[in-house]
Amino acid sequence: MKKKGRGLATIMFGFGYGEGFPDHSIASIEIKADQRIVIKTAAADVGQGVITTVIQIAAEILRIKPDYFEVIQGDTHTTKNSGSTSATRQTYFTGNAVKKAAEDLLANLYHYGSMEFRSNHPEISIKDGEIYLYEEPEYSISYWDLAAKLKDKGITLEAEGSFFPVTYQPDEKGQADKVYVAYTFLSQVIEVEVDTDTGIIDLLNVYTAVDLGKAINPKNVEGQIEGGTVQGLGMAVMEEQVIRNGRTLNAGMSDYLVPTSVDIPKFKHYLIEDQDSEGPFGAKGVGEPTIIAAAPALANAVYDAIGIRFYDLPLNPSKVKKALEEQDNKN
Amino acid sequence: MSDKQYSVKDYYCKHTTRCSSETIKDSKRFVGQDILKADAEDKVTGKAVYANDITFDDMLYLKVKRAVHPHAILKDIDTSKAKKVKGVVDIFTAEDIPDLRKFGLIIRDQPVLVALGKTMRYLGDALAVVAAESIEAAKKAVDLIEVKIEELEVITDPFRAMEADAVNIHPDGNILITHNLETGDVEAGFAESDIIVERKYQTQFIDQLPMQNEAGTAFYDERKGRVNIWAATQWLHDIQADVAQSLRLAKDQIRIIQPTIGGAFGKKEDVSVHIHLAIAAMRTGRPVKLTFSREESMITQSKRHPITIINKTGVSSDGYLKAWQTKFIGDTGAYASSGPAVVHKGMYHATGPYNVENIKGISHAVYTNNTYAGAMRGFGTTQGAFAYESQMDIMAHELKMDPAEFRQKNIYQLGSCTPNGQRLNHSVNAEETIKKVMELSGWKGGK
Amino acid sequence: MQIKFKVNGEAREIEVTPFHRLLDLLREDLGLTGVKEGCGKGECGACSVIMNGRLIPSCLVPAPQADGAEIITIEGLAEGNSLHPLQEAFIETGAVQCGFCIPGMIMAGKNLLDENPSPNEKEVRTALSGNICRCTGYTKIIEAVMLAADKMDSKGSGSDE
Amino acid sequence: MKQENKQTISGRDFEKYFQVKNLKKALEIKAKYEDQILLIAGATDVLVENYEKLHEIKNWLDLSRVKELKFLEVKEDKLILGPLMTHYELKNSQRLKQKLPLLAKAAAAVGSPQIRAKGTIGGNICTSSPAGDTLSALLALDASFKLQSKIDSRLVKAEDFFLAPKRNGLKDNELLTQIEIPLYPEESLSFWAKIGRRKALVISTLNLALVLYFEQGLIKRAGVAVGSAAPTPIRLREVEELMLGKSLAELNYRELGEEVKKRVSPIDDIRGTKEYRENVVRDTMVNALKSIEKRREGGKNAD
Repeated sequence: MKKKGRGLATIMFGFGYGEGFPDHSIASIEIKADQRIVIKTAAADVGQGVITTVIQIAAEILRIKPDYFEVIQGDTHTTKNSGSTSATRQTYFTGNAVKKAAEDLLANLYHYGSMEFRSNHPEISIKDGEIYLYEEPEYSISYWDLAAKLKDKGITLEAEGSFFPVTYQPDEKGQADKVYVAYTFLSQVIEVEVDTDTGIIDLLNVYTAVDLGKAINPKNVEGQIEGGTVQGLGMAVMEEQVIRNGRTLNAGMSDYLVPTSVDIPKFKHYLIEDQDSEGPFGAKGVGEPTIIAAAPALANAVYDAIGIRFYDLPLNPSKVKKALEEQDNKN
Repeated sequence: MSDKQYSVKDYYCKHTTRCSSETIKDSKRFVGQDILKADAEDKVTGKAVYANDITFDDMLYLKVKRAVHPHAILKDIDTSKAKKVKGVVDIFTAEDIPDLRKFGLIIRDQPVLVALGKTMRYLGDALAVVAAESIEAAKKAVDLIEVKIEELEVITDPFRAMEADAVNIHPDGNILITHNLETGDVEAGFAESDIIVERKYQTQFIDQLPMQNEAGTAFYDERKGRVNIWAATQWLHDIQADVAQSLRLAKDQIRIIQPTIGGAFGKKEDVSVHIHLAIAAMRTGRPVKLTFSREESMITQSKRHPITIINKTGVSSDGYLKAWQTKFIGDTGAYASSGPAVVHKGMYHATGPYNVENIKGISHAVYTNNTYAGAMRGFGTTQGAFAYESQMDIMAHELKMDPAEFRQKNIYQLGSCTPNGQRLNHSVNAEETIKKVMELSGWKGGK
Repeated sequence: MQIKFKVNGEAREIEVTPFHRLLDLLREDLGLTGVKEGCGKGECGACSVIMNGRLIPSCLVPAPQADGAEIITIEGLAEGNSLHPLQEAFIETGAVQCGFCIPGMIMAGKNLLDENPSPNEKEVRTALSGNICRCTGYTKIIEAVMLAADKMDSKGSGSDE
Repeated sequence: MKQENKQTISGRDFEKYFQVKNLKKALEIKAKYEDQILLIAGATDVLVENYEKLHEIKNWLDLSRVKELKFLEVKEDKLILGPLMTHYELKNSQRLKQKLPLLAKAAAAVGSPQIRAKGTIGGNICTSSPAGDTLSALLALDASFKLQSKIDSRLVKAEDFFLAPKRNGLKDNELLTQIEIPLYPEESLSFWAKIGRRKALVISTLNLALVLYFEQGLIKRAGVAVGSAAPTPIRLREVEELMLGKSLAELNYRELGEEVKKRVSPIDDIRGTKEYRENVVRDTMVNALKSIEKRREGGKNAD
């Protein structure tokens, strides 16, 4: 027999290393005469999209299409420390570092632009890679021409930005004024169907609402929600590296199972954007929070479906069936 | 020694990415738009270069001989038969590199190679590394390395590890780290509770299972005295520092270049291929490559911590949380890795996003002879949430209250205080997430 | 032993041994590193290529079995600078994260669309069920294949057999 | 070719690779090398089994080009199959779907689309894994295997072929050359289920095949077999006999489920517990009977 159920979980996640750890990110941006804007960051893009995120941030500040940007990434000898791609920190930390670098660069565009036009800052304007006189827009110079002119004078049109917020190490009772830079909140409702003959749990629908400050790239946020949730559901129903007496019994993908395309549920998302965080454009981190609610929401849904509470993960078919048999024998 | 010159440029400039705004609607604003991923085109055409895609002529293949027992003293290691395999260029053990220092993300407790008379603590520990002209020769040689050991008790779970008569896995004992959390008066909180629920939860070892296994390529630039390494990592400069200190080199002598990363989820925070590559590149003077098989990756590299969580919670009959006591015991396996940070981060989040005045918690990260546990997405809070959100539903059930309503009664608002005493002064929309998810899912309440 | 085969339309002749797999042959001998190895045991799909019109795991093909075969890898999809509709669709739907599974996924998508130019969602899911992705949760990958089917349909180039 | 042939490096034990084109040659080689040669066809099992040690294999016999071993024919009262038929070909064969939907369904559940395109039914049989997906179907359908050597051939019933996990009755000089499945004239309905920890690309925790042949509403013949529930895939003759001569209405499904449960001897492993397999095999048998009942009532379109 198949029994349906749904479960809710609400979670929070304090992101950044926190706890007083020196957590920072450094990035630089250079406008080159050959129509390239080069961002240098050591922030590792593991697929989540930090490269794209920092381009969007820099493009926004520098008022020019993303198409001109290149990101040079990941070389200990040409990029400075951007911290790790972990702790849900790159959008917040490297995003802010890039934003600061871009702001510095923008200010310098005004500065050198005003020298070019022999005018003061309020009289010039910047748009689509052009610096021009506000009243007489026919007087303009492109970023590239400006970079070329400055290069002749030995000046590089570049800027560095860093972001280094303070947190405090908790005392012996775990107390401190600020332990994490900020918190992301997320609620998820998961609908399942439990096959009482086989103990197999079908994943039907996942509804997610996430409080993330601002989505720099909504599609990429959706990708995080879907990917994180499927990992969380894997943890909930099938994943387990079985280590007995120090030896792994399932070291390989034939017996360490993760969900496939036919196992996954359908998704609906809602992004709550209050832009009230200290992250770039009010963004908070979203990578890790997306995995956290899935297992409890699923366990709560299974309880709703069959009235059995599970305390051990994963809820694999053997475990579920055993509990169903015990329930049967009691009744 | 090869006289060929290798250049970092061979595989450097390729990792530049461009971004397209072709599909965006409002060309003035770029934040908040679905800009196409800058690196996607390289990835859909097969042009993106991952560590294992990097090849040099004259390259040697490495293979690691790993521990033969999860907990044993290395008494003897004989590589003489292995060295006779045709195509084997070099085999090195700890005895060949006397000054090696241990490595590790937070605490440096992990040997690059287990030395004679020292202990192998899990099956991923490296005993020797073979460099050969072909991967087959390297495999064959690894099979011919003979090892003598003295077996020790294998500690399989943290509860055994904490018993007084359990053998110590590391010199300072088996409890790696303990943290406490206390605010308010938890006993007073329970005294004023109408319902008290106590439950024990257990989570499991999980592999992050990024699709790309650990892999790397390296060569030694003798002129600059520098090792160049291509290998995926989540934190370049930290790995650089750890590799350098373990080899007693200046940080500048280790250059790590990030190829495209085939997923990580926490697994690529730790050192994997890096130090062995550096040593082999320096010893042989030739480019070297080391790629883990899926099995090797699962046995050798970090896991999500299994955590035993005991939650005792008190709630008033009208549905307000009064007290929350919690205990986290995490199996951190053979080495510390991120363990010193993971388990208590879980505990710091033990109450979820709910107002509780009286909280008391303790967490232990405990060594065992299992594959070491480290970072994985959620970092202890994923395990914690399974416990607190199960607990919330159990309490709602006891109260005969809709689980969503019960959560909303207790949810953080602007100005709420976390168990750490951190006041939340901005961006707190936790309640809104519940309301929106109810709307989205058609949750009507009841129960 | 010497074998002859075609890769991405180009005839090749090469000396192989049976302990090398088609995967090794493509990656190491021919430099087609878009073909990925995720498990080596046919359990992840990252190494999928199309051989004689069928999607196969190149890690489970001893190299000599490729003799006389016609093989298409991810490198053979784009024509010059113009991407295959599947490649475009994967970019546009945001289906790409770390990218390691993507070449195999796209080949599985191509194999499906070659046989069934207008699949429904269930058919897409089934066709991709031998390819593991750990990043995306598949949702956008499924969307991408559906979108590619639409693109190919509207171009009237649905049948490229 | 620019790539230097590295044959001279040791660590490679390879000597011979025979890619034969006809059966006669294959049998000659098998007679000569006996167990000192590795047989491959689809290679999907063999390469997994030998991962990391392919270089240690001395001799290979590749049957994939023996055209005479790839066929599907209906001959009077039986369907005969060449062992080189892939799971993909079986799953898509209109004739098989019409004559023996049970086997087509089992073939469709093997591995993944990739594995089905390459793996063969002969490979599934010769690997003789207790979990082999097509094996329970073959057992329930009363299949026989033709085992041929250079000198002679013999026909072995599927239920006598599987001896132990990954061990079977093939002699060192024999090859599997044909699979024969009887086609009975009676109306038949079948059920096949694979129970796994996920919905695709998974090794069976359990599989069950049931086929019933009806004559005037009574069960004239029956086939019941299960996989992953004993050291080999097994056919349950005693359970079949309990159903013979009865109508569906006369059967007690739950009791028959218990009878199946009684006769399996599963183990605890990573894919499921012994207890799980026993209980699920019982409930799956009940479901199988219900499913057949439903289809008999509502016209007999196979699921």
